[in-house]
Amino acid sequence: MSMLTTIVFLPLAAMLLCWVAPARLARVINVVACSAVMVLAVVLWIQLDPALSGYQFVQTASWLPGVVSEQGIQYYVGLDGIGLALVLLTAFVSLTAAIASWNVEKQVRGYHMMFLLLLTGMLGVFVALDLFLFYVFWEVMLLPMYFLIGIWGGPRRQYAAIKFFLYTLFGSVLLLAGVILVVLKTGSWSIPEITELAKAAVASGGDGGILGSASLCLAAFIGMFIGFAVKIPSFPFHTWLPDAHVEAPTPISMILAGVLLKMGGYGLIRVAYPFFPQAAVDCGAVISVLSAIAIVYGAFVAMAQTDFKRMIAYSSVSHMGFVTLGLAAGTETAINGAMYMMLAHGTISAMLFMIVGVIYERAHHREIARFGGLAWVMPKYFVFASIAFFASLGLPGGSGFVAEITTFVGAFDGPHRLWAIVSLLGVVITAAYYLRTLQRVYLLETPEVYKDTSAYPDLSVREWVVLAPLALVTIYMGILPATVMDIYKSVVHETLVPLLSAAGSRFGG
Amino acid sequence: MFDDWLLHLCLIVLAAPLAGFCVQYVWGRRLGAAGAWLTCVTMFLSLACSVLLGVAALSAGAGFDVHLGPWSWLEPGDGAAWNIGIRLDGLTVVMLVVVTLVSFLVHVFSTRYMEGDAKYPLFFAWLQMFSFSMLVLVLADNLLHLFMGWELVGLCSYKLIGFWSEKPAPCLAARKAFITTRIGDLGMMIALCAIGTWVGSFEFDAVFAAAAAGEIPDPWLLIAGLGLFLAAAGKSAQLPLHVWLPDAMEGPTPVSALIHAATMVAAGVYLVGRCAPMLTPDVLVVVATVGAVTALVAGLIALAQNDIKRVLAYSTVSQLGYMFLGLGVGAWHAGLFHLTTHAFFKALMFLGSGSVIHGCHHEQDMRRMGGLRRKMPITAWTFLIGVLAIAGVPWITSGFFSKDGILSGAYGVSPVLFWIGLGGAVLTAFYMMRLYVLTFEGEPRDAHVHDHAHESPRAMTVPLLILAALTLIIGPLAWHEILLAPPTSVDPAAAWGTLQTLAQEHHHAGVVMWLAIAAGVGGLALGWLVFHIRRGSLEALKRPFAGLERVFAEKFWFDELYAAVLLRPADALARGLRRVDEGVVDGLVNAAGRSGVRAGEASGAHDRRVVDGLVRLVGHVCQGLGGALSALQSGRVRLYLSLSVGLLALALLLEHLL
Amino acid sequence: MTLVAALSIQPFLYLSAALFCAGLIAVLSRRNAVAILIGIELMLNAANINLVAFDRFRVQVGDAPVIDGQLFALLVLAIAAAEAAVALALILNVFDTRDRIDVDELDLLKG
Amino acid sequence: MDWSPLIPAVELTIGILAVIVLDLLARGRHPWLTTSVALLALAGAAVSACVQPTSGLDGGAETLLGVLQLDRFSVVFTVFCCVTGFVTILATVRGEAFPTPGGEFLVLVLSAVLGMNVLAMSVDLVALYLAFETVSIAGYVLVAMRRADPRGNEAGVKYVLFGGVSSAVMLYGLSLVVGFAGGTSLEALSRAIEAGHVTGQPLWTVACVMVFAGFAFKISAVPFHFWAPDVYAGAPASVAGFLAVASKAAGFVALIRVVGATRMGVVPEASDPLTTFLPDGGVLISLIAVAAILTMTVGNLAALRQRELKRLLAWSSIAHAGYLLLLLAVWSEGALAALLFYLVAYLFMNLAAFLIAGIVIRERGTGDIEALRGMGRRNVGLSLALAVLLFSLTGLPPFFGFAAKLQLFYAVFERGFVWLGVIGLLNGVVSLYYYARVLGVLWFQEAEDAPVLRLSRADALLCAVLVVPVLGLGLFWWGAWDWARDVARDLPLVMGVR
Repeated sequence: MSMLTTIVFLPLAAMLLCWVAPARLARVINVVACSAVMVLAVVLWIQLDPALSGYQFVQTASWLPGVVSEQGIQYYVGLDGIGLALVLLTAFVSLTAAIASWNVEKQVRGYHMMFLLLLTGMLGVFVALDLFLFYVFWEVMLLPMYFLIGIWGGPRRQYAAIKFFLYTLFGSVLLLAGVILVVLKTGSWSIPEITELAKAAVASGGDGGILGSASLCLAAFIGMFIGFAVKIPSFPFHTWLPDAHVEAPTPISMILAGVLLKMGGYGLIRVAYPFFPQAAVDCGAVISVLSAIAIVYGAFVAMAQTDFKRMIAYSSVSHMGFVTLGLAAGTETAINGAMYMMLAHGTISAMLFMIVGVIYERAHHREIARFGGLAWVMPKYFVFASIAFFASLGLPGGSGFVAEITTFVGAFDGPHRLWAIVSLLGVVITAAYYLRTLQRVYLLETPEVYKDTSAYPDLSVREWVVLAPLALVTIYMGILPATVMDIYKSVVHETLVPLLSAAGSRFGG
Repeated sequence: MFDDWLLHLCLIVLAAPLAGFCVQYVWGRRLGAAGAWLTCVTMFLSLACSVLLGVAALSAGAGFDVHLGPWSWLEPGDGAAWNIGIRLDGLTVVMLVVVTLVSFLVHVFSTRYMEGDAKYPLFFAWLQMFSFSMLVLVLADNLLHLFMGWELVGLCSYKLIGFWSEKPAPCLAARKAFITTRIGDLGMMIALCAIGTWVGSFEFDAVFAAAAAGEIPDPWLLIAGLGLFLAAAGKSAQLPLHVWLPDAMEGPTPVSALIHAATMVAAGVYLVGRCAPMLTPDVLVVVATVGAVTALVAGLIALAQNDIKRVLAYSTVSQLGYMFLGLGVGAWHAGLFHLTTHAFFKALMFLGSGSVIHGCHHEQDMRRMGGLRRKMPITAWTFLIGVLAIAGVPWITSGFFSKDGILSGAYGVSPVLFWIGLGGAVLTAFYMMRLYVLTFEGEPRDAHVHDHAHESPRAMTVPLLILAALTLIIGPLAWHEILLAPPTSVDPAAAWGTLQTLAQEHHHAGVVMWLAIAAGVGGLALGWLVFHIRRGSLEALKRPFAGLERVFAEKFWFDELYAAVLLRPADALARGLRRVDEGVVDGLVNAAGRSGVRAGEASGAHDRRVVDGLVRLVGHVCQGLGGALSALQSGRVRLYLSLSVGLLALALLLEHLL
Repeated sequence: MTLVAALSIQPFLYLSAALFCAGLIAVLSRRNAVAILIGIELMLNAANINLVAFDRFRVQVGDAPVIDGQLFALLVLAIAAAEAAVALALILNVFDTRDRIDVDELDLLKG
Repeated sequence: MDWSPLIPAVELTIGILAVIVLDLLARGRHPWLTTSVALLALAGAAVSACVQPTSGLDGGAETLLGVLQLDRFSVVFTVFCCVTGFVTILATVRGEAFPTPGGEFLVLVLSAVLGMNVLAMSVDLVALYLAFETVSIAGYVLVAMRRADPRGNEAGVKYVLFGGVSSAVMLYGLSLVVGFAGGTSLEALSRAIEAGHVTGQPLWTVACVMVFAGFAFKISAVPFHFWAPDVYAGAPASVAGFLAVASKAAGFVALIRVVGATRMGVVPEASDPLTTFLPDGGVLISLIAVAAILTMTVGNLAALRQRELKRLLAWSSIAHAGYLLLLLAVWSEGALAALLFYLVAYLFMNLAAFLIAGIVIRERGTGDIEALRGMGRRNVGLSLALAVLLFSLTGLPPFFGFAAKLQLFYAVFERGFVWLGVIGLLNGVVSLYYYARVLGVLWFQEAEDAPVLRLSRADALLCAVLVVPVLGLGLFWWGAWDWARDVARDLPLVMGVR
């Protein structure tokens, strides 16, 4: 059995194990499974040859032969740099989240089973190379998420869960429509094959694309884009995010922000853009505008939030705007930056949500206005908080800086320069709201309430173990970005960029 | 071989404070005073190495320009290579020495000044971090690398201004500083984008070459230049971004001395000096004008301040203005030399003020001081030297040489700027003398303060003496042709044409010099006269200028203006957008909610808000239709039948029509 | 040449249409379940008239007379009877519980 | 002459008689006896339907007296209905319906199945109508089985009146069709149309619309859906399931035959997918297309507001009828296969859903959704089963419902009707909302007082038998799909022509 299959289904096996094992062992199983996944991911990292742009560790197995095409739907998994980067991210964030879940009390077994199922779904999405398989994993991941928010969430959990579910399904069906169209016209379920076809179509110079009609391509692309944009979530499909985050339990927020949002970007990079380069280029302007809006608007809305967690949720909206901005620009630098932003944001936002969780556990509220002076009560906690904040607002030494500067330079290079400049504003606003929050929550006089150290102890071991690795990775990614970017650079260089530039050049971008 | 030497020295220069930071940050509490002295040692180490580098530079002779590295940092694609590397030339070396020296002295000074503070170790940790970041900035051989140091010093400045962040004022000041400079950084980012786009490498020489070769298309070279200057203006507190610096005085005085007088604020000047070759004439005009205006305006504001540190802060702003003026008019050399001299005498005066504040138990209001010279002679005399230097008293003080250079440069280029500068010079001398007199001369105005005042301990006075000495002796270095030698690629002629060379000749002869001297000495004398001899009739003298004084005291209402034009609107916008976001087109939604049948109990409250805004509208419509449909489902079988048959007939009709 | 032969099919169709409409109107207008049933019967018989008429007036294919139309009509009668029987049974059933058979009162089930 | 096609029918008839006789003799003392006989009859019918040789592939399938045609299509549906009847009987015996279902109940189920069996085979309007009515009449009585229950009675009356009217309308339509066809056999009709007798005849339009009314009633499609919610709500859950699955399926079979015969079935593929909205295949097809959209939308929207489990399922089954109609509207071989495939998925999902509804009603005494409160904690197995079913009904992977939907929409897109497909897909989103609400009550809402449901082993077993395929076929549906395609290939899109 290949590595990938192992890594994907290992959590599933662990889930079944949880089912039979006594409930008190569930969390142990979860952590062990996540660590195992992490180890496997690292092994993959070591073994994967970054020079090759093609898929590695490929495993195919006949699954539903004859559906549409001769070969039909396959069990077809493989990994390239982009996938690997995100698998690493998933494994890492999930591990920290699993540790963060250590103190879940309600329906422990169910919780950890759902958690593991979710993990399988996420990993599956990143390794699936068959459209059907991709879609199945994509949806499978919704179900546990729905329950995790709905059962273990906050007071308005049912509303948040249904909202999350509805939104994402809305996106998914548009995605499905696109998938059906693609499969219908190309007669293949295999993502690499279809990508090749798209290459050929662009090369051939006809404007038909893989669907044989430009307008159809455009429609399909828009459908798919919306499908993924809901996940990212890019303006104006973002309103599910704050509620989902606010209601979800801390570890789930970490995963939600750390991994789930990335699946949208991944979908764009792996499916929407390669399949419809022409349409993508044509939509570039619109997408850039949306991204610029997301960045600035998200930052502004975050600035006005009174709820700590909501604030951070909106900062996610703002930061994920860089991903679409970079993709829309279509230059190699920009796309690399967008990818990097996904990884950076994955770790940073996970950290931020953990930080909110830490204080929420102690104070049982998230009202920014009611906090103050926590730095003097919980100095260690404050250290991590400031690392996360400054990394997120793009200070050098943190991963956010690399992502932002790369995306900016790349996007500036692209056809939609104006919007790159507009989105620069986001940087200042981001600084503004982070510093304001930092001051209101951690600085100034400590209110009497928070002074008693028994109710407000500094970080527990569990929290240390969660936060420290995240912080280290964040800083590492800020200081030695090349080591991370090399994972996926060649793929972007050899698959995505040629397509887009070819498509762009033909119609003058 | 030689390069390896340099490399190792540079690495020590960088590593020492970084190590100091880590140690202090992690074990600071345990180390206590020892930790503080340890940081002094690390600083001294990097000072020593910097000096060695300086010696190396001198021995290497003219045209000393060494590149270490570059080491690949990131290759973001499109064949671009973003490296980090070290560039050693006269400018770098001088900056290195200045930074490490002042930093070292400030460390020593702080060991006593900060005594008894709850966060004593943290203070030194951040001082170390700052020194490190500043050195990174100075050593950088490319813009991106420089930008990282640039942002990091911003962080340290934030941390140190807000060192006492239990109190609101320091918090706000710190935030203001960070965000204001961040606004400036937008310019830098645009410049980076432009360079990254058309040059692909941020390495200075590559960029200059590209700029010279016109590889950067027309508007963007100008924009990039302006962007760089915007960033510089942010860091160096030039109009209109100067507002943060005075507030930054909320930080501990040593910080003000190190960061907000000697080094960080000078980074802007350094940046413009470094990038001078890529600045188009138009940009230089802007630089010079902004500098001159800032020099004047800040001077005027300084006149009416009573907080000893604020006066110094505004004088800093105005001196920085001089530096930009110098760079702008092509008196590149003089500008950067002024940076150097200013670093020493302003650090001297800040530490002096610190000593005063320390001696007076944290009293900062000059109106409650006076006659302190007898109480703290060393502080007073050293301070006086600083005053003389900043006023540019000829031949004995370094300030004279640099300022004179700048003025003559200006004179050679544009009389207007020259006269503005001269006016600024008079003001400087005048208010510095005011400061000195109010603080040290005359009879004490507050018995309590005066009685408890005492000379500061040696750890604080020694740095003062050293700085005073330096202030006096570095003047002759003024025209050293290796240190601070203009980068080869600067072509002043390009900037202001032949006038520039004229300026070079004029620099210390002729009318300009005498005017400058007159301005300095005259200002001092006037100040002495007004505030010391005739102080009895001071009020009478002031009366005609009451209106003006108000304007100056209110700092031209810059803060109020920004609050009204930027901050409040931004907040309002944010709140507005939030409202928009939480219920996009709420009106529509509610309308739909009303028109549609109300959601059933089962579906509960959340049905009415299935999803936000427009999406929620869809939810409402669905709910409404659903309600309507189940309302049709009245249970009346005849109604059903009529509906069915009716619809069938309708279908028939349509079939027939279509 | 019988009388029928002289006639065209139209009158039969008009008759059946009229009958059908009558039945429909009865169904839609009457509140009494039994009346509705009667309406239904009318409609069914309208259909029967059609069937028979068509059968009669169809151009004979081949020599053997195909009578499936009439057959159909007969079966319809049977079915109509069965249906009526069941319906009446059910209506009676309701009548037991509440001694009216006004269909408009049957609204336990709605929404 | 080969009478073998009648074997299942005969078996069923024997079963009916046997049950009657036994019931008389045993006077309901040994309900298990009659029940097992009935089950036996159904099983036998199913088996013999499977084993008997089918004609078909060779085009002009042989017919019995030109009235009944035996092809794999009809076989499949016979089996389909037998299975449904089987489950229904079991569910009723254990379900909430009545203490012990008397013989009459069994007789009615059997005769309904008999009717469906004939309906599936009939290629003649007479037979078709006969079978149709047999099914209906049996259904009327089944609904009102519980004589003491006013709701049941009311449902029965509504059902019979509504059914009577619609069948009368249909019959009138049929009579006109006969007129056009000059014969009652579908071949005749097909020939007549081929000869162009109907072209440009307004009366033909009338006929089509009226005939469609009858089918619309059977499959509860707009605008003849009104009866469904009330009747399902009034009837025992198991019976509701029977109506929702079996008689709907029967309706579709008949509809397929008729559409096939009217030869307007050959729908031209949409040339420009983005501008074509409705298939253009003559009166009947466009009627069906419109009805399909209306049906799924109305069903889903109305379901949003339901508070009772059976009503909710009723509306959702209406919506599913809409999806199925979509397939008839695009009318291609793939579409027929998908229809078959979807019906199979539909069978499992709905029978199971109604079964669980029945159990809940039996235990809690109310079919209100609120009755599920807190079940997630107590009856984990049942709740999981329900979750699977509802997700599958929504059409989420990895469940059977998704595979079916995928094939369904694939067929629609294949013919180039992108918009029809998108509307259908979006309808799926709407449907998620009410299914998810049920799950929300089931899992997210705490109820300390709610007791555990008593779940007999047989209930559990039946549930499992129905739910496992929903899981298994969700991931490995290749076999089922392949089979569906074969069967569909047997069925000529256009009667007589291959």
